[in-house]
Amino acid sequence: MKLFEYQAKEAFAAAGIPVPKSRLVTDPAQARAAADELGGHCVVKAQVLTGGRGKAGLIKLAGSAAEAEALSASLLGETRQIITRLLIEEAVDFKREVYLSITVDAVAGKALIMASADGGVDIEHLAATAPEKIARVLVDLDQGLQAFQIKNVVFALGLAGGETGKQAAAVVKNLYAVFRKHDAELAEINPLFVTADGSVVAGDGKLIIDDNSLSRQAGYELTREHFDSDTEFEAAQDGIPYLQFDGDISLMCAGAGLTTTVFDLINYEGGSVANYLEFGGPNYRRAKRAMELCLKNDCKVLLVVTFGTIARADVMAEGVVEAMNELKPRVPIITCIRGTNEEEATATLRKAGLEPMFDTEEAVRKAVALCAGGKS
Amino acid sequence: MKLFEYQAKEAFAAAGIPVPKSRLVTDPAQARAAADELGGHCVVKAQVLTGGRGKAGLIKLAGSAAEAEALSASLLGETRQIITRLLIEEAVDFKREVYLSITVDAVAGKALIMASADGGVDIEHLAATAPEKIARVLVDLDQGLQAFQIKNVVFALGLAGGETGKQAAAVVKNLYAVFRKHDAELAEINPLFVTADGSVVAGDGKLIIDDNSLSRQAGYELTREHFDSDTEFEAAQDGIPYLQFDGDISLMCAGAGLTTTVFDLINYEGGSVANYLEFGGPNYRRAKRAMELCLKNDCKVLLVVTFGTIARADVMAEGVVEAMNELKPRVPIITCIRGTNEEEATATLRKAGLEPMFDTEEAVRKAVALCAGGKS
Amino acid sequence: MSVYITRENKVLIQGMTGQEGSYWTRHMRDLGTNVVFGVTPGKEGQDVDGVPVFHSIVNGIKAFEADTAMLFVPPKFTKDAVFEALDAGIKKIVTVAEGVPLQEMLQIRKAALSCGAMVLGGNTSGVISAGEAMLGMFPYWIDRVYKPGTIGVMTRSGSLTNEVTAEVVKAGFGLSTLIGVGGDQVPFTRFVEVLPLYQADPGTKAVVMVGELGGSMEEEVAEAIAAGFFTKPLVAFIGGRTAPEGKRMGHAGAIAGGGRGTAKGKVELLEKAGAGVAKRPSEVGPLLRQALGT
Amino acid sequence: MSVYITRENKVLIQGMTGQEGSYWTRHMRDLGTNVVFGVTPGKEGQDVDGVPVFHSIVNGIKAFEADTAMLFVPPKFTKDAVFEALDAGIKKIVTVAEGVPLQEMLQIRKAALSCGAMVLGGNTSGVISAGEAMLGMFPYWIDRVYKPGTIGVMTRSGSLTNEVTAEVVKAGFGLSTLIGVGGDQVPFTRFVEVLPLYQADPGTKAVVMVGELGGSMEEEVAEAIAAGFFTKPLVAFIGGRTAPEGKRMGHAGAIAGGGRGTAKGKVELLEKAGAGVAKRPSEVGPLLRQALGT
Repeated sequence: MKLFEYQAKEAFAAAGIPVPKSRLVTDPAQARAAADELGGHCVVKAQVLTGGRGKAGLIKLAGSAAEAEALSASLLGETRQIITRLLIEEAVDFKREVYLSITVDAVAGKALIMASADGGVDIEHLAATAPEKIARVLVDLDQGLQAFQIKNVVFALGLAGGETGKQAAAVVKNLYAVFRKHDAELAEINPLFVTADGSVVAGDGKLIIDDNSLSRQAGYELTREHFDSDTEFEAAQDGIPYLQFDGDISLMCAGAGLTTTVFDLINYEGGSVANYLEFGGPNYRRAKRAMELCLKNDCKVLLVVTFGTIARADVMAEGVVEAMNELKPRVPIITCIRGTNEEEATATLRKAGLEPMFDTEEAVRKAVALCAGGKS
Repeated sequence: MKLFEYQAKEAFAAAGIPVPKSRLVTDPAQARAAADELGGHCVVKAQVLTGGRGKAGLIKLAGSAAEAEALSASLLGETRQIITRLLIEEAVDFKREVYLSITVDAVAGKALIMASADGGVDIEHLAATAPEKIARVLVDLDQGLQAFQIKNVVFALGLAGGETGKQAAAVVKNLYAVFRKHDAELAEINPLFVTADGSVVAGDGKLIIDDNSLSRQAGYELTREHFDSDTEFEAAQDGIPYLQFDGDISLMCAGAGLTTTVFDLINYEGGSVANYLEFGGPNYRRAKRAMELCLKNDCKVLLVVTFGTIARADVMAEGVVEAMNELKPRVPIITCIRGTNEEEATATLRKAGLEPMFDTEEAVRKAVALCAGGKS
Repeated sequence: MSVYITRENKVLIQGMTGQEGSYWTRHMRDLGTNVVFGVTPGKEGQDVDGVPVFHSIVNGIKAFEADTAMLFVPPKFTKDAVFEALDAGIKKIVTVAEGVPLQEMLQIRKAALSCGAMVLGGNTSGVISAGEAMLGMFPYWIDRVYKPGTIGVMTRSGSLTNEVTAEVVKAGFGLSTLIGVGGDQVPFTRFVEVLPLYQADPGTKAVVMVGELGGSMEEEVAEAIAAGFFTKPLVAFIGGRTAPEGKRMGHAGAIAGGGRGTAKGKVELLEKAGAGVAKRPSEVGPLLRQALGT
Repeated sequence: MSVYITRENKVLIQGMTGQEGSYWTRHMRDLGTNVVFGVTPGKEGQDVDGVPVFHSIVNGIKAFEADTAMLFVPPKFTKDAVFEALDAGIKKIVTVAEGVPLQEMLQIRKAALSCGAMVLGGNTSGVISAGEAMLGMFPYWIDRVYKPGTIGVMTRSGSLTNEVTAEVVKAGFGLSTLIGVGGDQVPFTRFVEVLPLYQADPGTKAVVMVGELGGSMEEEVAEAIAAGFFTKPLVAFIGGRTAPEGKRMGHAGAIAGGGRGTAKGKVELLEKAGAGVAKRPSEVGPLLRQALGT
């Protein structure tokens, strides 16, 4: 779960990482008051989860409280993207921007700290063109972050020595504490500012909490801003993996890998996908809810593909038939349901008037043909 | 550094381990008041560092405050051993005694938890005769104590299940926390009482703090009770390894292994040792202080044996001569000083009127002969 | 021939008395697996269909030898259970739980590496040596999917694996051992670490790898082939070749990112290394036939 | 011949710019040791007698190969420095510091085992391959102690080692390599783990072990001999045979306790295994002559 900048910075501040003074606001009048408090000169930052906010014009510098108010009004009025909260932050007088992040290294089974003396908006370009400029330090979670590793990171940031070095070391140590405490998949400060007087301040904050650990991370909840569409938000609340597209074929499949493959096959055949929905695993008895979500799409055909062992074919077939009877979809349904108790599944589908198929690629071709105006 | 029972129990209680109610007292009147507070029926426990206090009569059960006062007076009047503090403790109505300790396992490089359903005074007998009754669980310090290990220890204690099991699990977890927090070499609860109502209480407490970690363990200091003699106490305060014996030859040697070997050789030759003193390593420039300590003994000869590389022979020889000139010992000094700059050392000793020797075994034979009345 | 699990292996089951544990223990035994004991704290002395239960692995191995641990343990206790098995010296461990906290996955992976153990999972259906034995959650031998034979299969997926292995069987082959390394972001064992088992097994003539976008396991396999560490024919199927970048398609393992992780990059490296790469599942069979000259 | 350290080894020095570090670096180089670089955070770009200094090991090994780390680091930073060397893949590490916190000793020992590294120390004077090279704190070759030859020596002590090796030399022998495992309660490498080096070295004809009461290292050596893992002649000297039980004689390693750890028990086990056991240092030479038939 991605946190908003203001949430990440709250977590950073609680761990002792210096962040700029700021106020979270939801309307232009609050923004003006906040800017006044901060002395007028401030930054207005849209609290959205997409990257590249600066380049997208979602972060604006205001010279006065009045300007902050006007910029806030314009950002909150954005139509391309849902923006409900703004962070009004003191403008930091920085002389350098460096990069610091902690994520997971699946190969080593360790935390991976990445640090670069060149931070800011072009870090991805740097990673692609001069990866040697980004130092990588692997931390064994059981042993914890070692003093020599903190030193190595501070050297890589180019901040060793003096008061700045001490502050930078504390930031590294504290960011690691945030990473551990919050069960983070990613904890990132980019840019980490070095101010004119040599202080170190987190200019931005990114914190992604591991979804498997959310139950022990109180205080965060998914909001509409975490998703690209209303249906994705709705599906997520039900625990059903769902992605919105804008094509013709609604996928209601079991298993992430299989659904992804069906997605590929549709594209190969020149078809297009309306949505990706995966109702395997723990959701395999929830065909009705799955179909409800699929039918929110303006799709031309509903394609059901499963090949389960634990997710029994007969149960899923019954679920599909039941859902069909209750929801009475106006679009044709193509089923390719195989696996455990396949014979019973086939009988159930036939009895409901469907023509069960048994080959995924044939089923996909049929779905694409139907969309193109062919017969069912 | 060994802690007293009352110190160990303070540390246990701070970590959440249940201990009996108690008062630390230094005179019989305090003891009476404490016993009164605890309801009369109580245990009077001498705060000394030797083992086997029960068998030695240093732990007494009192049926009333008056009895507690009388027992305290008798214990504080002990002449065999210095007793300055007593712990007056509520008498625990226990139905079982079990054993739990945590120490270090040098081979595995891990903490070693030992647990037995049979606790109490005979644990050493049990260890010797039925070691399989003592479960051993190794804990990786970096990974920390794992839930399965706590369970295994609780099963070994015979306390699994119900409220007793939960309490026992908490004791294991908290004792491990004490072990880690206090840089312990040993943390032991023997006996761990199980009361009639199924509660778990630490009947005794032993905590030895690693000497190398004392600088980061505030609040504990060595007292006279930690030592068998005044001189041992004095030497320890100066950081000089010293042991008191009651024989004729005072050892002033460099290097623990070499000193131990000289000790053996004296015994082989039928001699006896007055004291063991080791002034190698960081102390090799402190010959005068070392000799001062040695001369506190009623010894017949002072034997100096060294064979140093970093601990330079010339420096030690100069130190010995200087000490001799200042302290003017009445007993003969035999020197066997070898190693780095041995020639200079030899010259220095000769100049001071000594007859330097170069073979340890010969030097030992000479010392033993001198004590037996031979000529120097 | 089989790798990882055969009828010779002595399997202990952690969490055997639970609903899932007892259900799948029965299936494993039905399919040939030699289950020696189960572990559930507090239930020592009980049995499940005659298989004895102990409080702990240490208690169990005082009475019975065991070389393999199968876990039916909820995700939040998985790390503890894996550590218990590693601590007892078990070198083969399979854990099916989905939803292990990410940082605990790292700790499990690291601990397994330190112990020289091969832990499969999490979030896997398990391992089957077709017609011989099974660890995990396969209810029975589905003939069109798990026919015994000479093809090793390694996979990150569940249903997709059935889709692909059905094509292997349709092409006239069968499986030696199918190893599911699981669909998590941090598989405890990586494809490239499974390869040596197949390389050493005379009963495995070729390997099918069922991969997908995300992570770098398929790239590592390509490198192992290019470096000559794996010399048998390998046919890969990579899901997600048309997936839009940045969208999460299903499980966490499938996040495309960085230089590695795109399906396109995986396909290119594998082809360059000389592996067969199927664009569709139906191409897997023909590519195998081609590689094996049958 | 030598083990552990030869002139071929590429040695980095942690804490080289300190007073101790620079002093002993000079001596090591004088005695033949190939020092490639030093590490002191904040001093990259400086040098000590021409040996370059880097902020960190990772920086140093970008420029120079190194296979051995020598630490002149205070006890409370020893764990960090050893971890830094292990993290950089260094497999031979010598640390002389006395006074490392006990529980950190455990962590170092455990980490070294996990990495398959041989860390010598703490609280040791180091290692000398007589006449060839030195790691640690030996100021020069004392002729009557460090004559080159064919006897491997392993020891927990300092001065006592000189006492014993002087007897080896007096008897007409010399040393191949002397390895000080240190006098601490938790030696990072144990005697029994040193033995394979001597076993494999054709230049080592016999081994002298300088042990003492406390711990179980000498018992482990007896077991290794009895089990046939070490087959060359071994002569042991065990200090503390007349030490009263329960008294601490010197360093923490020498606490007699439990079934193991008494000098008497060590002597018995070693004699039973067929080792020569000297009662006095002067018996070491004759026992060696007897064992080698010279």
